Amino acid sequence: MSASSTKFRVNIITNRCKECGICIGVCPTKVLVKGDKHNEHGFRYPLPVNIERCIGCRLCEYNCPDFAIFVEVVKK
Amino acid sequence: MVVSTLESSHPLDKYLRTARLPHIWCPGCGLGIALGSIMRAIDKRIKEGTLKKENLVFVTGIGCSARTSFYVNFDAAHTLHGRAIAFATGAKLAKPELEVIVIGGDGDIAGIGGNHLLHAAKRNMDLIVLMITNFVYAMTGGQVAPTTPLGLYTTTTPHGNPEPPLNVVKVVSSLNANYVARASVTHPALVEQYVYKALGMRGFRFIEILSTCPEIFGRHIGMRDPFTLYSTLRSKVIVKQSPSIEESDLDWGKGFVIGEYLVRDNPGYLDRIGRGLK
Amino acid sequence: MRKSFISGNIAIAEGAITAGMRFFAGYPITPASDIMEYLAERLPEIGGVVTQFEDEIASINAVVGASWAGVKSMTATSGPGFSLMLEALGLAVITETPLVVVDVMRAGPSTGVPTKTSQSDVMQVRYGAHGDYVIPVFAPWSAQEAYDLTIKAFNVAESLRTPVILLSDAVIAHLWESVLLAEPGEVEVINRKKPSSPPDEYLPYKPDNDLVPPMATFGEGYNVIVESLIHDERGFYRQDREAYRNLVKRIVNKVLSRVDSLFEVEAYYGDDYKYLLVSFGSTARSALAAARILRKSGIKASLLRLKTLSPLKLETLRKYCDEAEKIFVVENNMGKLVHDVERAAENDKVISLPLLDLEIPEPKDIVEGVRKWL
Amino acid sequence: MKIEILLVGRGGQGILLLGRVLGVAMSKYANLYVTGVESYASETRGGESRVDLIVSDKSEEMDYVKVLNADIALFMYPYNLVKYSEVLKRDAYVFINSTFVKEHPYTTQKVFMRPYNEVAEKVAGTSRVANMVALGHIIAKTGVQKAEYVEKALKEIISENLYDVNVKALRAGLELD
Repeated sequence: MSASSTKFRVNIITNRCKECGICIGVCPTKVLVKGDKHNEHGFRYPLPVNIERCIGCRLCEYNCPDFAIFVEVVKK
Repeated sequence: MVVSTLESSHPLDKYLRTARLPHIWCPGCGLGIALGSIMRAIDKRIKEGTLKKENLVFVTGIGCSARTSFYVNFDAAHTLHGRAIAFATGAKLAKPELEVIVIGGDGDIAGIGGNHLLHAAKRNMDLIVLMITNFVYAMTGGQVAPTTPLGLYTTTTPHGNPEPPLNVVKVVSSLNANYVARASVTHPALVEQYVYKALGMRGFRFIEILSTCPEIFGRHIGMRDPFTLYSTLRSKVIVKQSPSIEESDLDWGKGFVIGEYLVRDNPGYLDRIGRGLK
Repeated sequence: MRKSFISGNIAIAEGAITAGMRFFAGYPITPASDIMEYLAERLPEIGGVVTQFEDEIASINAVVGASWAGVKSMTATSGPGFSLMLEALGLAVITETPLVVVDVMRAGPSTGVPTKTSQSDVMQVRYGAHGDYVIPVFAPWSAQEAYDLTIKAFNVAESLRTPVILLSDAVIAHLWESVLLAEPGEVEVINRKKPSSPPDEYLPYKPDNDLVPPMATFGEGYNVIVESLIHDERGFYRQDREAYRNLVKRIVNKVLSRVDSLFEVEAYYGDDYKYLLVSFGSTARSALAAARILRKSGIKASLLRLKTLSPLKLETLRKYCDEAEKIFVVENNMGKLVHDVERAAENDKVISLPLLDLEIPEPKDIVEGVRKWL
Repeated sequence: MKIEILLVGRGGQGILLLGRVLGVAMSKYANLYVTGVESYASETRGGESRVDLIVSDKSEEMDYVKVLNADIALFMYPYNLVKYSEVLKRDAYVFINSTFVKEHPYTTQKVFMRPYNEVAEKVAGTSRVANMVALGHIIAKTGVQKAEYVEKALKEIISENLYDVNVKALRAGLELD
């Protein structure tokens, strides 16, 4: 799944997520929150509910151990 | 929040055997962070034309870290416990145009494989060795490792680890390596930076990457929550530009100094036997 | 062909060079060291590499790595070093890596008598590593055969993608003999099969009909996986019985199915005999001398010499044993090959002559051993 | 034709080189089948040093690699002379370096006692080539090999700067009575 602001898109490959919570913890602007839906392996992946706050720092992407999250710049 | 389905793929997917994902590592394991950072360094080198994808070979031994060879979409070898450096040395000597990267845990590289590490560093063998330190034997269930802190409970030191940890950075620095650095998965940009730099060098290049093992090590120290362990490690990491080797002790109490301990450009083993590429 | 007067160890080195070996890794050990010393001089002159490693473990692992880098590779050692190499020998088996390991036998167990000969490693070279496998083992009895069988060892290793053992001993190592060395093109040299499929379709462990997978190596763009775990045709780790059986049975059968070409024996006085001596390696030379002495005194003895110790073709052994009234298995150990001969022949006909000498056994010791049973 | 040759000396006397030169001459240049076994004590200098050469024009005659019935024997030093009498043929040619061996137990054999060290010293200025004097003497008296082939073998094996002194010694051996 993905969510976009006018500047950035946060993509989550939900079935790779293992619910470690590191992305939520390292995000400096609290874009991500713990989700309530389980993926096919039984893990609750995060949701970028506050996507409009995203500053594109990619800390979530760089710190995700599971290659499950990445950030794109939205092209105008 | 406008939610839509995924349209693009992860920027590192081209270097990963995505059919094998999700990987086997536990939730919050730092290995994936380390691997991602290594891949971004490689990506940068490939994009700028200073590394050919087909020339890169990953060699691993046995252990959690060694499983990186499962997931990299390059030539890869998952060999024997402790023997990755020896295997890698053979491959590099036989075909010097290869860029051979060894990845292993501290048990694999500095425990059972310690002698090969010493001798590869001694001969300044043209290899990159990335030792991922998680302070414990994780794959076998939490036994004491070369880097386990003094006094810590493990399954084989139930009365507390009586041995101080091995400072591998210091050991390798005392030999003939061209590059010795310590990084941490809590600082992935630095992992990427050091690996990128090592890829442009010759001779023996060694990077210790401190990592988090919440499932086993975290449990032993009461930090099973991945982010708790991650942020604790992060708080203990002290980044320095050119740290002195005297600051390199692996001490949970005092914290860990990361940075580039040693950078030089001595002839590598291949140069010395007339098989260098330059 | 050019004639030379060289030692068995040098003959092995020359055979490896003729076969195309260009990477040697080793650790000094008596009585094998001069193979490495000779190659250290010769190999760099023809574009090869010789490196002395920190131990035998590193040596054989480097050989596996070099073979995966596309270069024919070898190591040489003696019993104690071979013991250290066993784990990586298993790695070579499961990853189907072509390589040759030379074991120049010396007296053991343990450090034993380093400078003296023995034939005690028969079991170790065939069965030493854990897990199920069969690998070819060849045992020369002369410097010429050390040369010829080294070439054969490489050809078999490359064509079957398997480690192959050349089992020599301290006597063969250091005897100097007339040897005909081949010029390029004078002997057949086999190289491993390369894949014909493009990289995105290539499966590193998918065999052809001959049970041997084509082998892409490092740096060719095939993203090969060298996998020490049980794996499927893609090289992916599998823990299920089906994958386990597929892999292990194929690795065993690719060797066993070639037993006809792999198993070689030579018979001396094989047309008319009552007593059959069975031997191999340097001891077979004493056994041949003993057979001659016995025949001179009217005792119809013959010699069957095994050039191959694995895989064995029991039918062939049986054919020779059936003709004999008694079979004497002559070996310089406490009795190893005798177990195989007992499987091939009627048990009560087989007599073990374990010589356990430190030198090449003297013919008279064998003659006496035989006479006791007549 | 099968010939067994036993060469015995003290480590450092060049017995192994002697055996190697004769072996190459017979194998490579005379086209015979040759097996040579070298044995020596673990000390580099001083222990007994021995070469067994088995020679034949037929490959099928080659079997056991050690000398059991010597046709030719050389003793450069008084090691185990009594023991070796067991492996000498009755009519064997026996060459003895009288520089070191003063007495011997051989009675039926054709025995030649010459001071190889002194001869070497005299003709080549060094006793280190006594081995070549002995080799020359052996081939002259037994005819086991042509001097021409032995010189070729010597040229092949020995480093260039030592060739002259060695060949001088060899030729002096050929002239010994």
